[in-house]
Amino acid sequence: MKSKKFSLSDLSQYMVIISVVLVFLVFTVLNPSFVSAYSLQNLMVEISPLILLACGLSFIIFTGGIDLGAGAMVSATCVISGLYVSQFGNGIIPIMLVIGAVLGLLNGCIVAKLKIPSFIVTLCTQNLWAFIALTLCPNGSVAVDLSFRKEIGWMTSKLAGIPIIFFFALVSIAVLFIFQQYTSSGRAIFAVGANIRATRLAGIDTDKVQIMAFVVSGACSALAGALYAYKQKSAVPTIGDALTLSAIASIALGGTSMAGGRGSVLRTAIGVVTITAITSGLNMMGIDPLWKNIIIGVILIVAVYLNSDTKGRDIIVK
Amino acid sequence: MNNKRRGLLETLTVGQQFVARAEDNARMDKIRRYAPLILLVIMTAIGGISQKNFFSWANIVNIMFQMSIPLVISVGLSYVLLLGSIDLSIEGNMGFAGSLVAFLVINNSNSNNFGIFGIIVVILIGVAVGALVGFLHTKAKIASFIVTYAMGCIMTGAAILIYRGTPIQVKDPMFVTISQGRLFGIPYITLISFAVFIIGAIIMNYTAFGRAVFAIGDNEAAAASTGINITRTKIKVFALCGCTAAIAGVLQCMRLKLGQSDLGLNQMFPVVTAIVLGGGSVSGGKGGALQSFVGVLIYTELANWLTLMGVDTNVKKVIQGIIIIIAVTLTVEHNRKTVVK
Amino acid sequence: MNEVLFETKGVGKTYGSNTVLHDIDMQIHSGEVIGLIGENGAGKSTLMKMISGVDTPSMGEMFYMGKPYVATSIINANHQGIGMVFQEQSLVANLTISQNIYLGREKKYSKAGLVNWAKMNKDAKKALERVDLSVDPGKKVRDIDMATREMVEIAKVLDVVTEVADGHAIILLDEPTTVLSDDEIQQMYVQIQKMKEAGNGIVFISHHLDEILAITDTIYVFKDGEETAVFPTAEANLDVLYEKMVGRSTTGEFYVENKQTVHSDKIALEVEDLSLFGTFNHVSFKLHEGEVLGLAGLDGSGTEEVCACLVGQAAPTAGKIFVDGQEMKFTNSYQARRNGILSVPKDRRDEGMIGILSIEDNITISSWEHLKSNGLLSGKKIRSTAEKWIKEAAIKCTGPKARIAQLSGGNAQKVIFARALESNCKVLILNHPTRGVDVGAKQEIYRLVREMTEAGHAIIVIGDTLDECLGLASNVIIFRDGLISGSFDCPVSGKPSQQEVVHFMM
Amino acid sequence: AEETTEVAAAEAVAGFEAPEGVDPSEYHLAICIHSMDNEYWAQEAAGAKLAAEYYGVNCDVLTCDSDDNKQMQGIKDYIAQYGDKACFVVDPSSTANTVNIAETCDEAGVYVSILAHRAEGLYPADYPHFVASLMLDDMAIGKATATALFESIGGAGQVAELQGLLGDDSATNRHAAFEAALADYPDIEVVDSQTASWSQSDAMTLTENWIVNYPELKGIFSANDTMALGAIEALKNAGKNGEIKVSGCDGIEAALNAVKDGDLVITNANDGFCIAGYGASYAIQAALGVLDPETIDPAERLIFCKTTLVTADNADEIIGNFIETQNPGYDYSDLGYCVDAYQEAE
Ligand SMILES: Nc1ncnc2c1ncn2[C@@H]1O[C@H](COP(=O)(O)OP(=O)(O)OP(=O)(O)O)[C@@H](O)[C@H]1O
Ligand SMILES: Nc1ncnc2c1ncn2[C@@H]1O[C@H](COP(=O)(O)OP(=O)(O)OP(=O)(O)O)[C@@H](O)[C@H]1O
Ligand SMILES: [Mg+2]
Ligand SMILES: [Mg+2]
Repeated sequence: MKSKKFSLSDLSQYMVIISVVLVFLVFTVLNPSFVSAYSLQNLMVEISPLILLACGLSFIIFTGGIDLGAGAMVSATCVISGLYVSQFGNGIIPIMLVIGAVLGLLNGCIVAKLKIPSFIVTLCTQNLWAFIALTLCPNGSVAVDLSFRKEIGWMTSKLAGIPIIFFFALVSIAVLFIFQQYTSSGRAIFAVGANIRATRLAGIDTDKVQIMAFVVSGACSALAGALYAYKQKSAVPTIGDALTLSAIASIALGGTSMAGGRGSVLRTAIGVVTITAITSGLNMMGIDPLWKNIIIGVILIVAVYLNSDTKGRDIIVK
Repeated sequence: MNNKRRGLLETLTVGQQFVARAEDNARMDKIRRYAPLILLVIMTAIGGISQKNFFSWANIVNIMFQMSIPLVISVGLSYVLLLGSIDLSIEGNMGFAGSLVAFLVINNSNSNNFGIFGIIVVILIGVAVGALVGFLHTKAKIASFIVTYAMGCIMTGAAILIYRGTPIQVKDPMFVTISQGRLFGIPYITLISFAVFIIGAIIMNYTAFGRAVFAIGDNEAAAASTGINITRTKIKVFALCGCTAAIAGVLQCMRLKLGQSDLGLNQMFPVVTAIVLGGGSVSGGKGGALQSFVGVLIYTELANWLTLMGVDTNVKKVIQGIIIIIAVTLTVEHNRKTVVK
Repeated sequence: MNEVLFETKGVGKTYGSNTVLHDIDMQIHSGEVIGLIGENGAGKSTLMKMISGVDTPSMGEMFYMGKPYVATSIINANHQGIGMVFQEQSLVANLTISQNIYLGREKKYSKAGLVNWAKMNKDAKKALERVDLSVDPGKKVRDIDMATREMVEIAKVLDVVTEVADGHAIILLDEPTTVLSDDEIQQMYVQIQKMKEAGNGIVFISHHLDEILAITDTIYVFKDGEETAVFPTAEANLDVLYEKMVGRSTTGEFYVENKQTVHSDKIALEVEDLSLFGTFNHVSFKLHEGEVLGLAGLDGSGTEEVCACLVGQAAPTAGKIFVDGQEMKFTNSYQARRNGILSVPKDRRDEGMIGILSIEDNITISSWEHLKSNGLLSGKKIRSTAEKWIKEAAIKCTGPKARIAQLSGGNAQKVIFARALESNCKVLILNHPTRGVDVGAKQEIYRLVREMTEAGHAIIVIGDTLDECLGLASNVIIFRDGLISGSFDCPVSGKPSQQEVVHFMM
Repeated sequence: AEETTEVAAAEAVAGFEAPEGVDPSEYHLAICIHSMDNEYWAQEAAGAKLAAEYYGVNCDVLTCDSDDNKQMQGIKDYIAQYGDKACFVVDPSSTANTVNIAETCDEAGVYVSILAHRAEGLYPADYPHFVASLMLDDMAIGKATATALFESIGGAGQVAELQGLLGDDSATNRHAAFEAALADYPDIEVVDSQTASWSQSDAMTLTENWIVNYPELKGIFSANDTMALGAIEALKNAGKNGEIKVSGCDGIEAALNAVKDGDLVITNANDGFCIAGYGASYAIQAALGVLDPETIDPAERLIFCKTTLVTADNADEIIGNFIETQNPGYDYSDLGYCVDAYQEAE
């Protein structure tokens, strides 16, 4: 009896891996070119910035909060990177990290110090980020100078067949994983999500921890913005519009609970791979765009249902 | 509490002090509860003083007309927020309802003429979709956030499937009459939305179901212990929200005479904002139909005023954001035990 | 004696492997008020929960009006004529009084789905009048004070049960007087008297023995899950009750008093004229290294708030706190911990356990600073620390990675206790440190406390029972209504008697 | 998609003769548009499909919801699927994205035509596989509609402008065209100029407010038809349709009808059948080896496509051609037909 239960809960724990493998299997069977080198390289380029965004955002969700403006922050930072990369060169990347951290700090301070739910705060600050993006780029996407394209081309060029941008994603995952697992702030983020009152009483500076989550997320979003600028070789003021929900969906797909307290950036990264593979697969199969929304919606519900471990009886889900 | 009074109170016994503190808290609560109304008065005053046309009958009609659809959305969404949940499928539902109703009444792309039955069918589908959302949310225990987001995707897709790219133009004279007609100078659409609001308010305030929603949002565990059927209540709430989203979609279609999937675009977050402005809480248990009404009115007046002032759209959004943060800061209770996520 | 309304025979309850109640025989007669006393965790509430349908007994049977009685839910019990006023309030704050009274029972007042609030309010008014409450039933519960809420709960329960079983209903009152003032308690007596005269059976739980003596007819005493004595109130007086309740006379052994240290002269913490508006005033004391300072007082006397101020959970309105001679102002528990003060919170579920995290995280969360290697947290150190405590405190679990939520209450308590001890804080505040901990484990915890003081820590204890407080403490300060009413030295040889101390508490 | 291809292949025999050894049915054309829920884009998809049918190649529609990144992803996925048997006709999500599109297709060795937008400094001649850029002359069109609007109110009085989505370059161009037209009409006063983000609902709300605020308002310039229709609905509710003049752009069905009814002064039929159909033809011919882009005069790869201004005079005809038949009957083998002018006439 007991051992049976164990294997079941184990299964739901590995569901996230199972589902990504399943997605790859299904698409490969339907369409062998899904795993061609060109296709895989595309996938790597495609997931890299989204991994950054989603992994950073995960930390806010671990605290039980949400950032509805993450995508807008990507837009703003993509615009800044795209417009000024020709001026600062690759130095724009560390600059963006700092800018992102500052934007995150602003969010975090309002949430932690003014005690306004993150839902409201980020709903409002997202207008600010969008404003920055559209004010800097009032006439839509601005391409990086044609002459400068070569100089930022290294990001999407390949090393041993693997796009360099993907190494960025890998390194970021590693750093974030170390932060999550091996720093006190990182671990405290989960504690805050699980029970903020108890964590506070255990002598953790929960305000600082909450702010830290927003700062990390801000820096990651900004780096994602810079990567998008490198990848698109332009400043795109609307790039983030659809990304907030993609990122949240990836996080949910990874099995991270929206209520906070548990999850992992590794799971989120796998979630990103899954969701991107699904869209790519559908694109490659030439699915009628009229049906695409419906298929993605259904897949999302099923996948989140399978991956979430909130199946206990007495868990209150909101 | 000012220092003088504090000094006076210092001489009291702990028990008396306790009572004094409780009274102070009650007073602050009261102020907080009436803050939205005060905000409304201020907003109205600012509008009236700075814009000579603000109080013209035509502009008042405009405000009423412009608040109609948000008001209808707010009726259902208020219930969802009272539970502490969220419904992101509203925009998709609106797009679907608008597209389908355009398809069913007299239009330029087919020979359907179901008239009022078409509208009823569309609203019933809205209810069914909402109920399905509620079912998935409660039975599969998926956060409402995700279920409704996914359902929104599905409904948007379904809407586009109906008209396959070329938006349907509505030719039904009934739609023309409703969108242009007035009674005592008040547009029919406004009257319809007020009627929906009144029904919603009655359900919220005069039925056991309405009370159960409040109870669940405030304290789900306690509500469960008094024997309320949590699952059924939640499903009903989402069904209701689906219903009002469908009505809003139909009204939007009447307003524009067009069936298109983006009829609902950007309609939901302003209403969430409005509800919060009215004193509702996104974490549940706080708010109500009347509060939502006040919130929608404040929001519409604000938007109307900013337009009359000729403020640029993006600046408008930033201003709205800042106003909301200030308003929420003033109305949220900040004791040390508050848990904010 | 009147007819027997309700009877339990050999009723008991086990949670997992922990038996918290066994072999309870209780008879409730018509027109009888039963007083139920016993220490915290004795099982009083557990019995009430089983009668009221919240929980089902693990053994034994119950009879109501001579027939076997089974309640599947609170509602179900209500429909049979049994209602309970819970220890924690169960009103929904954002509904009106009348809506609360009829929550889940609105059918009676609805026509075509619409509830006639006016009619409901009218009936609610009657229900409230039954308990002599003249408050407007249309008021929201969050707008009324605690005492009125308590009476509303009683009115609600009365209304439910008398509807079906007037004259032979069973009404269970679990610590209804905790939040009431003296006047209000007198009013409560009147109500209880009325219910009793109508022929109903009542069970009244209170830690205030004078109340028990004043209002009850028969007294049941529970101790560690057992029924240790039953006798008519007429035969009792305060001293008898104390004896019966405490049962086992306090032994030096139990509180490991042989290891009680004589504290050093070094002051670890000093509190000077501390006040928190509306809660306590003018509190001063010194805490020395190696000292265990007991704070005694009834619920709400201010002891807990003093501790809350010491760890930055509440901001004192006046007064000073000195740590190692330096004045401190804490705005949160983090600062307090970094300056060497940490508390073991009383409310284990909400303030202690970080439910979905692992045991190792829960044990080490307050000491992660010390568990690093090369600037990063060391998984190895965290695990070995957790394993050390699992062994030392005999925590029953599957391993350090298990979630704390899976532990039994006592074991969870030990985890939280281990967290405090591991934190390296000089001053530890133990707020009900042994709540829900079984007798054997209690002694373990006491032993740990002694070891800490031996190592020079200073400890403040709010005991789970007065007995515990006196047993552990080397000094005791007693609070009454937010003021220090007295203090005792508690050397191993000359501990004050509980009666002596209680005198200052009431 | 499979069924239609076979039918198409059968029909193709009649119209188009593929060169020896080339089987058109092995080729796949993707028409990349923003989304299917817009009539103009749907028209582009229809035009591309008609052309693909004519040549006997397969056709898929890729949408991107105006998202640069999604569009690139779609194109790369399609290349991954069909390799050098793929070809594209792309209505780019933004001007900036055109460089990426040209570059990506060129690297992968697949032919592409890009519609409606072209980044500055991007020339088909620089990329062997970037066959042609087909544009609408936004400036000329915007100026023409604005001028018609101004004339309809007698060249003087108050007008308001409904701008498209900020950050969109059609919106920017049409706004610039409006300003340019304004230069010739000193008596026209612009009372307000706001963005309704291409949205009918937003445009309606703005117009409602304008009617109240500017009782003297005589005309509304709208950057597209959707917003113009919103304005007309607001005017109808106020009983002022026809009285306050409105101009639009794009030529969607409802707007054509509004022109017929006299509610809309003028619109421009952008003619997705033409621009996308011929754009597709360029790409397909290059892919099939019928056309070698390198042999075309570089200037002739920069095309302004034919469009038609629609007023009450020709509304019926346009409705008949574009809407009712959904096929204006173009001969997609005659590539020269679509050319209105070349973009950089020197
Ligand atoms: N759900 C549960 N799981 C495990 N143990 C429990 C549970 N509920 C109660 N207990 C334990 O049962 C014992 C008796 O608890 P009960 O609440 O009946 O005590 P009580 O006599 O009412 O104490 P108090 O005076 O503090 O109210 C305690 O040790 C408690 O920890
Ligand atoms: N109704 C009342 N009237 C007057 N004084 C009151 C009243 N209720 C509480 N007090 C006083 O307020 C102080 C704090 O009460 P409170 O109920 O907050 O105590 P508490 O220690 O938090 O209780 P608990 O141990 O249940 O957490 C006490 O000193 C008490 O005397
Ligand atoms: Mg109890
Ligand atoms: Mg209390």
